[in-house]
Amino acid sequence: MNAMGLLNYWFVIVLMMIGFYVLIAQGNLVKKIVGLNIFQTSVFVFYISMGKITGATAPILDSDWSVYSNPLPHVLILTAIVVGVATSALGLSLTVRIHEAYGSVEEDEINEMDE
Amino acid sequence: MEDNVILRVATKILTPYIFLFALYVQFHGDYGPGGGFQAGVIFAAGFVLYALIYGLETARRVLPLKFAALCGALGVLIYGGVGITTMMKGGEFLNYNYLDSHNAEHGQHLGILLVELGVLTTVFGVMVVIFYSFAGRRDIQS
Amino acid sequence: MMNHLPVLQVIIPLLAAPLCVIVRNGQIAGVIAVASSWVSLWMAWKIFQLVQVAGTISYNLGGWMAPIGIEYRIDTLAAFVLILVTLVGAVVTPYAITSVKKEIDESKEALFYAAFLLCLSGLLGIVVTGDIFNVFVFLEISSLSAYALIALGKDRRALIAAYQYLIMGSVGATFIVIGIGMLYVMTGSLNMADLAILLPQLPSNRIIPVAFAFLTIGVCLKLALFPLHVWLPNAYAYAPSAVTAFIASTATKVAIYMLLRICFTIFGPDFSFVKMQLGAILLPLSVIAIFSMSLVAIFQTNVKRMLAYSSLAQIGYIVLGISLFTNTGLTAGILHLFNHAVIKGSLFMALGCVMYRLNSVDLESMRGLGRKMPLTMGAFLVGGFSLIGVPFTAGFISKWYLIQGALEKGLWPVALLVLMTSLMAVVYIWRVVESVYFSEFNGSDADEITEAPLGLLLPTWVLAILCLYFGVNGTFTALAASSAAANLMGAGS
Amino acid sequence: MTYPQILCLIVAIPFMGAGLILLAGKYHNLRDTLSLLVAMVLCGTVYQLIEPLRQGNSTQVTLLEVTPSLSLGLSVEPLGLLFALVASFLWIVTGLYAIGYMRGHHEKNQTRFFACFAIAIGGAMGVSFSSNLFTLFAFYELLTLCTFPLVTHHGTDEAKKAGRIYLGILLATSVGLQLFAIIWTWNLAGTLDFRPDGILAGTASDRVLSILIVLFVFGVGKAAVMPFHRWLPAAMVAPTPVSALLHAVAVVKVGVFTILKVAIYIFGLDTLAQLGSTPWLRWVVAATIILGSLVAFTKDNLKARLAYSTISQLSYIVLAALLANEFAIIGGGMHIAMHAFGKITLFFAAGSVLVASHKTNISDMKGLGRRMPLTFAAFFVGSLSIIGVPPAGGAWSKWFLGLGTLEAGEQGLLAVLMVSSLLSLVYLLEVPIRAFFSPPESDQEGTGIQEAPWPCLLAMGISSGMTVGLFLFPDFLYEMMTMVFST
Repeated sequence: MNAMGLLNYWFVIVLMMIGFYVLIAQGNLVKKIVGLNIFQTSVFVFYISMGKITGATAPILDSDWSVYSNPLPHVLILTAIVVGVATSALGLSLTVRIHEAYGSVEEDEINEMDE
Repeated sequence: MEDNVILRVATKILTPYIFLFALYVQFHGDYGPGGGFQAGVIFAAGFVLYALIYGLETARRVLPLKFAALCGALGVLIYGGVGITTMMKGGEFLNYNYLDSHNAEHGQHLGILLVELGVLTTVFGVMVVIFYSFAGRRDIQS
Repeated sequence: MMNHLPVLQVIIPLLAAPLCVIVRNGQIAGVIAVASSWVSLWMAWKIFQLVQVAGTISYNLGGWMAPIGIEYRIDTLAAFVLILVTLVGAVVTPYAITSVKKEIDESKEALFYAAFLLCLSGLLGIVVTGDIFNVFVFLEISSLSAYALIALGKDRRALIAAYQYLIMGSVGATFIVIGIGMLYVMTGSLNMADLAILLPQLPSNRIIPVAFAFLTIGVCLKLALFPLHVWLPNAYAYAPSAVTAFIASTATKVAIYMLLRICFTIFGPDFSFVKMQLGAILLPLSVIAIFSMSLVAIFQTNVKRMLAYSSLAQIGYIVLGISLFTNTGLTAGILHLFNHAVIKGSLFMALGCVMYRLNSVDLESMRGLGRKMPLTMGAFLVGGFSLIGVPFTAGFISKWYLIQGALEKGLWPVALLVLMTSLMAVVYIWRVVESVYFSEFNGSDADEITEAPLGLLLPTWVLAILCLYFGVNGTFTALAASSAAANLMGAGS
Repeated sequence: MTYPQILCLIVAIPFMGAGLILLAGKYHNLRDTLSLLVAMVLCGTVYQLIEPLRQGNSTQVTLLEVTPSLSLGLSVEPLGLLFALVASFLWIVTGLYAIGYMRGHHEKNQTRFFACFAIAIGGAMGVSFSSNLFTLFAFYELLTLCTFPLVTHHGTDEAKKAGRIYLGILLATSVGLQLFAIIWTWNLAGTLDFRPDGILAGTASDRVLSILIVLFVFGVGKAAVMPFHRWLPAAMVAPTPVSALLHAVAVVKVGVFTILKVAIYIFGLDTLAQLGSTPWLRWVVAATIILGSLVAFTKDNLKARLAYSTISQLSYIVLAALLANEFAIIGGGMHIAMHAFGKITLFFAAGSVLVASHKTNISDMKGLGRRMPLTFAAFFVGSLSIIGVPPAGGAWSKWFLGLGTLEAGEQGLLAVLMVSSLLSLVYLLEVPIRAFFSPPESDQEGTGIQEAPWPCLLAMGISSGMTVGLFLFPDFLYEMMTMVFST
């Protein structure tokens, strides 16, 4: 097991940390959602890559192939993507309404207004 | 963008093919990659393209918000309806085998198709509703 | 039809939700919501009876056998939580019909019921399913609709609260997905019962503990265990009354149910509590939660917010019971899970009545309400006493078991702390009681404030009476909780 | 009617009475009559229990099972019956007095007052007939909560502050210490039933039981053992009938009664006497006796002085429980009754002075005795009982208590009792002496102070008469107390 063999996991971790960092460090509500998306994307990559079997093909029945990638994680993550879309949509619509109510999407400004 | 002739013409030509492709993805879902979700998104994308080029007002005349919301709800009902039907016919929830009393395999085909149709309807409806809600927000503000 | 009950439990509210969208009329949607929630309650009761007789029931969706297909699996604990969730749902929906009219735009009423029913079916789905990925899906269904419901609050701070909840909830859910993915990588299965068999056979490795950590942290975020609780107070405080009552009594409780499932059913008590020493982490956290949140609650002036902090403390009690890792402790946790839901439901609904008349739930504006709204405040008093743990209220029974559990383990300082914090509950409840009963009304529109309408009072009192009933006759709840606990504890051995 | 039914009825009567009083709230005469009637019915019903008990007939009724391990149960035993008799009898007397007082003083919210009063008596009945600690605790808490509106009756800021102290101390001790002790007891013994030989013997080490008894003694805040005594003087802001019945009889006696019950039926006297912590606990309680008396000295407000006197006297009974021998328990049980009659007379007199002359301070009462001779005469008789000299009943209970200290080999405690009696002699008799023998201050002339309304006088007459009567005929009390040991 060398580092290259786990390349996909490195990508996952880097993506995850970028997303998480943006999520935590950004005060802008829209950017937070971008961070959340990146964070979730890392998980998508994680699922998709774990279904891959070296030397296997896409899971469509074909007489030339006998080894297929595992389709289940793909199906699972499709669901998670849908959830992610819904979350983003809801988050962004909340942001729009926050903008209408406060005239700002910066967390610190909003907190000040509610003091 | 509403004045840009090239875009208008291109959209007019492209939109039906996008819808057609969506239907292909939907019905081919049994045999290859595809399915209701992808199809619904493609369908919605086609419509969003139309709305972008021809304006929200026009789009709303073609497909009212109410109708889109109805689609979103209807799809879930189609999905649930299939499940209830299988239960009525004596199987478990969503056991497609029972859909066709003579041939279980046919039942499977029918069941997955209907369920995916439900998914298509919902995804299309919801996507359009989301688009309308965000795009229409500016009208309310101004 | 009886053998389809597990799936119908989820499907009926799930299908009622789009119906509400289709009819577009708030009134009809309300009726649909009430009808489906009552049917759900009836089904939950039938399932509970069935489980008592036949033991764990299993249902294979689409006829695919587990572990390949998705399995719905209901044991005593699940049936008990089902009753809780549907009970609160069945009480809150009729309440919502009156309360929503006042608090939510008419055009959004139907959508409110749709979201409410989705939330209900999501929560029920979490409880019935035996497939761990399905848990995630249902969790998101319930959470997304909960975010939307909270954002419907009148105060603009409701938006911020919903946003915060959304961010933190999504992070929690994503953690859970990561954990599930790791489990799937290791075992190739998503069925909980199957996982429980496969996991112990694996050679010891680092991935399983990591998966365990991701899952527990994700769930703890959802159940708002200190210090992952910051989303909760504002969400409860600014949501519409009916939503607060529903979410406060069910959402966190179902998250606790998930914690139990993960720790006991999937990983097994031996792994979770002996190898991973989960108890050693949960115990101090819950103790801090109980103490600090009770303290914060004392200093709140918004009563809804005060109760939100009290909820955090009460969640601490439940987790404390679980962390003791004994039969009694677990029984106490499950029992308090149930009792606290009933108690908080009645309290928040009483506050909803106040909100309905006063448009405010500040301590200051509630002065002298005892005379203006005697029935509402009576229900509040019952709930408050129950929260404190006065004998013959539901709260007493669960605290009794909890202290027994702590003493059994020789943790008498913890037992003492539980009693001390009950006293803190006395302080914050008494602040309300004093302002309501022993102060003069000082608002300008003194004559306009009258008793809340019957549509609000009736459901409120149903829960208030249940608070008393489960305190006077705790045999049903105690037996159900202890058999559920025994079931869980036995899962690993 | 069967025996268990009577038992249930006794606990139910006051609550039904409270309901009736609330219903009749608008018609003042009817309401007050009802309140008296209910009190009489209650007392009569309690009286019915004496004969069966003499015949050794004891039943236990389980009203409901709260959980498989907790149940609400009632039973009759001599100590409880004695307490119930005292409380229910004095309810009649106080009811009579309260009617005169509340009307004479033009108090508001009288309906709430009488209803809460009835509920409080119901709580006291429940405590006295409870068959296990859980039931006792439940009624104990009920008593705390339903007396809160009585304490804060006037609704002033001062009353509210006092109410907070009252509730705070009583709830804090009962939940923080007593409930803890109860749950611990259950954990050790597996039951909470009152059994003649106790349930804790041999269940745990001496150290654990030592801690438990400390928890009980301090946890029963109503017994007002220092430092948890502050609620009692605070509660004196209440109208005088409340102070009289609740804070001289029902509430505080529930406290000491609980301690007696715990000592006899939970620990068992033999176990208790051998505990490591008992000897020094006795001295802690003795300190309360002395300190209470000393503080009483410094109080010029009559009710406050009586409150501290009560604190001191209550500790006599706690001490009796801790001495843990037959004489002491007999003395303690009798003192419940003796002190009740004596102290209620004192409070009645204090209240009458307040109603008639609006005076609360002892220094202002010079010469009042000439205008209110009956009131101060009653006060004098009550004082004698508290001091413990013939011809008042208090003499008997102090006698047995003294024997108890000797039996336990604690001569020092006997001295404490004597010193305390001397102190009470001074601080109590100061009042009638001033009233009768000091010349009235000039500004009192012509203000037309007369005796209190006749219901008040009648009530005082009955209670002071009983005080003397109990000196002449203490056999009944003695008989009841010896029955504690015969069953």
